[in-house]
Amino acid sequence: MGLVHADEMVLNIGPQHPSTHGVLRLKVKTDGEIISEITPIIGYLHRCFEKHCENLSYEQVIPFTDRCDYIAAMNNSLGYVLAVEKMMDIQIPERVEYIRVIMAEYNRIASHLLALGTFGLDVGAYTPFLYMFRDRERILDLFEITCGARLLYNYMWVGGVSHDLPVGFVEASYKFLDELETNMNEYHNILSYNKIFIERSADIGIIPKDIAIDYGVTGPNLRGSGVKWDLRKDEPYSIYDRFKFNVPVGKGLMGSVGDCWDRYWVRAEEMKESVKIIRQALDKMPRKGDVHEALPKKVRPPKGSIYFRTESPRGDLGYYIMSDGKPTPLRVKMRSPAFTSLSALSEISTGWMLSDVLVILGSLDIVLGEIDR
Amino acid sequence: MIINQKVSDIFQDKFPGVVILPEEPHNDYIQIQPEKWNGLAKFIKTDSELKFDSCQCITGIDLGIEEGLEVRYNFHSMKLKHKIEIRIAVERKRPSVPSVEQVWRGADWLEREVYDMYGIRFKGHRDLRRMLLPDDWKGWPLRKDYKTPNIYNGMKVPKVRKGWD
Amino acid sequence: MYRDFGTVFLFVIIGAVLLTVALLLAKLLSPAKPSKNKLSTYECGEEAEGSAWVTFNIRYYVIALIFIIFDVEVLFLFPWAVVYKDLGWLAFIEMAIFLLVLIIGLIYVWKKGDLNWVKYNVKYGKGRYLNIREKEA
Amino acid sequence: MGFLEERFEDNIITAKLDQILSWARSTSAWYFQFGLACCAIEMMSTAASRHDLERIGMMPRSSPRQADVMIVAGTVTLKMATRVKKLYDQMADPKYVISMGSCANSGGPYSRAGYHVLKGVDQVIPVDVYIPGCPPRPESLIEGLLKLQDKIRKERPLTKKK
Repeated sequence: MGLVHADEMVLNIGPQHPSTHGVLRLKVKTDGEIISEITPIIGYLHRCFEKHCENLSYEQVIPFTDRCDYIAAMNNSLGYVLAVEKMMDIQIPERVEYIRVIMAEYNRIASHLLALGTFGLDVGAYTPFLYMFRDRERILDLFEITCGARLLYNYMWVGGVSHDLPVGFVEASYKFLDELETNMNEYHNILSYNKIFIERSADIGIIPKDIAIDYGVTGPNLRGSGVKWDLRKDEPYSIYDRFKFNVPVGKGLMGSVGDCWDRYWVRAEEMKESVKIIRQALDKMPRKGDVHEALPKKVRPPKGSIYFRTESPRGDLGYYIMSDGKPTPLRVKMRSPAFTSLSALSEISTGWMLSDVLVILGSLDIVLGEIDR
Repeated sequence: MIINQKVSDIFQDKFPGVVILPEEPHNDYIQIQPEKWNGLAKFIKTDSELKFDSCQCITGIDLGIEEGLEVRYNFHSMKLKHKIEIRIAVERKRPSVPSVEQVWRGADWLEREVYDMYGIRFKGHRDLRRMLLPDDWKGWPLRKDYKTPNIYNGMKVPKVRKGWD
Repeated sequence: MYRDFGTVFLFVIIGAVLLTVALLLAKLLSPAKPSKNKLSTYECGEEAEGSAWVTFNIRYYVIALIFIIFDVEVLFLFPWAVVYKDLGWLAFIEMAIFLLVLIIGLIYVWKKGDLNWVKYNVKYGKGRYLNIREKEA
Repeated sequence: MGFLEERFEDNIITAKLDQILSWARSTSAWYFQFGLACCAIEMMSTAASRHDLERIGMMPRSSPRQADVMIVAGTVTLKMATRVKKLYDQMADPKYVISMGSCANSGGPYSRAGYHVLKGVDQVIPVDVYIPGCPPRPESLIEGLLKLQDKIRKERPLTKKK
């Protein structure tokens, strides 16, 4: 049977779409089912973050870094704060370092829970979304009792943190972590090894290793393709070198290495590693110590520039900060991991079916606030 | 930084007269001329000792109303686990830098965003359009001398509503 | 005998009345403000490009045909299932033969591969989604 | 006294057709999933298991044709503003708009140097309820939705407007 060519139609999986995780527009040329060309169009949430940074002082930029990646706000502001501290080389007390790692890892679990829940939604499973949000609410409660906010915290300050851990936080954390571990096995039963989920996500949207590196894809998307690259291990910042945890890498259990299922599996395993890190951090954390001790009177880094990278739940989050001695930064550039992951979308998803492309998009776990800045 | 010395020595003998050594000794970057940047880019990606295969970040910077613009590249090697920063100074009137989009596919969107924000034209870029702002947007927003437009197709863009400050 | 026709007639009358009341009520009570913008095609907030009157892919026609065949098959099962109890073994065997013939049809369609979408030109395909064009070439 | 005389309080049984209609509309206002930024994540966790929105009759719909309430959750940028206007026009009447979060109310934290941010969604579409907060807590979102339900309940769609 020869290949019968139908007319191509241009579809817009537009800015308002349930499965584009925000305001992303995919311009798709398709003959009905198979996609021959796909171009992501972004910029619908460009909120001029970098222009704001040039008019605000160093501390005032922190709430804006929270709002860039609003699902993992702690990790975002942690990256910025560590960069500024490195420029001013402030010594951070031990207790603050441990609190920061605990908060960043908790936010990583919350972000992965949301990512896996909405990925289940994209594939069509509604109940795992509700299970995972139930646990995410528990983590947000822990954030709430520490710094009063649920989603955007302004918790990490240059030189310290805004509030010390409340009484009973450590015990509540231990109790919660045990329950979370049992729930994680529950997720595997309802979603990971579900036949329909495997059929929809295994062998689909394969990102080969060299394509991923060439496009600058980082984080769980890169580890899903089999490259063992995690900034917490390869370029340890703050006190991550004191914790023992391993870096899960995609092995192609259900299909081939680098498919959507592998990226999902890497995120699920990473949550277990984060639980391990939090446990070790809670044990070794010094019980006493003032968190406001090392707060500088005026945050004014010396002339010069720095490029500092941390591991956010979506990948390598880089901050390029250039200061000319004045209280407001000359330039703050945020290297967004989801931005480069999305740039690989058109390469890896030509030729797939329309329904597969939405699964590939869901597995990349993009956040539009961070892409458009 | 050790890597910087090694890289600039390699540059010196392979590409004489390209590298402008940094003034402050401790800084870990290399300033180069824009002309031969394309050939240099292919070289640092394929050379056995350097192997910078991942283009981490391209940053455009406006140094001030009087000074010119600058494009800064941060590269990183997955295999040899080292990184380097390369800077190219560009003057303000007709800023243009050779594009490395064919060398690293990741640089495609990063360059389009720098063009969108600073107006630095990347010669040889196959699809140089605005990345974030709508196509009919006037001006380059992140330049220091940029004035916010008051009207954008029918919608007021007042900087601050009266009585707010 | 006439009583039965009476019930069927009553059934039709009630159906018609309920239908018209529901639609009439909706027409009467709901506000109607049609405007050019409201009636424009919805495409996730964007302007729709190109026209929808394009020659569709032939695959849709094949799959629609297969669906109709098995839909009509189920249609025949309904009246049979209602009076299944007092018809005895003979009806059961007859229906089994009818189903058997259609299952053979299903196997033929499945083997020929008409159930899944044929064309696949996947750049990085592996496993089930190998690039069909490579196989054909 | 007659059998039905003074037997019922002022409840549904003796209401006017207007009241029944607006009561029915208020308790089943389906909201139009219009998540833009951080407020969308708060809207999602409001619709998820702990603060459930289905119990007040609000079901998420992703197409403007089937939605009654458009919750503008997040920053409306200028590039997105024309799309918001288009989607609002495409919604079926009777339609309502909730502007959730200070970004949608007035440009919020991005109003000072945001050259690409629309200073408030009410410049483009009429807004019924404003919900303050950045992002507003799920409880304040539900309180805003209940205020909208009161507003719908007080409407008199069938009587002539003076």
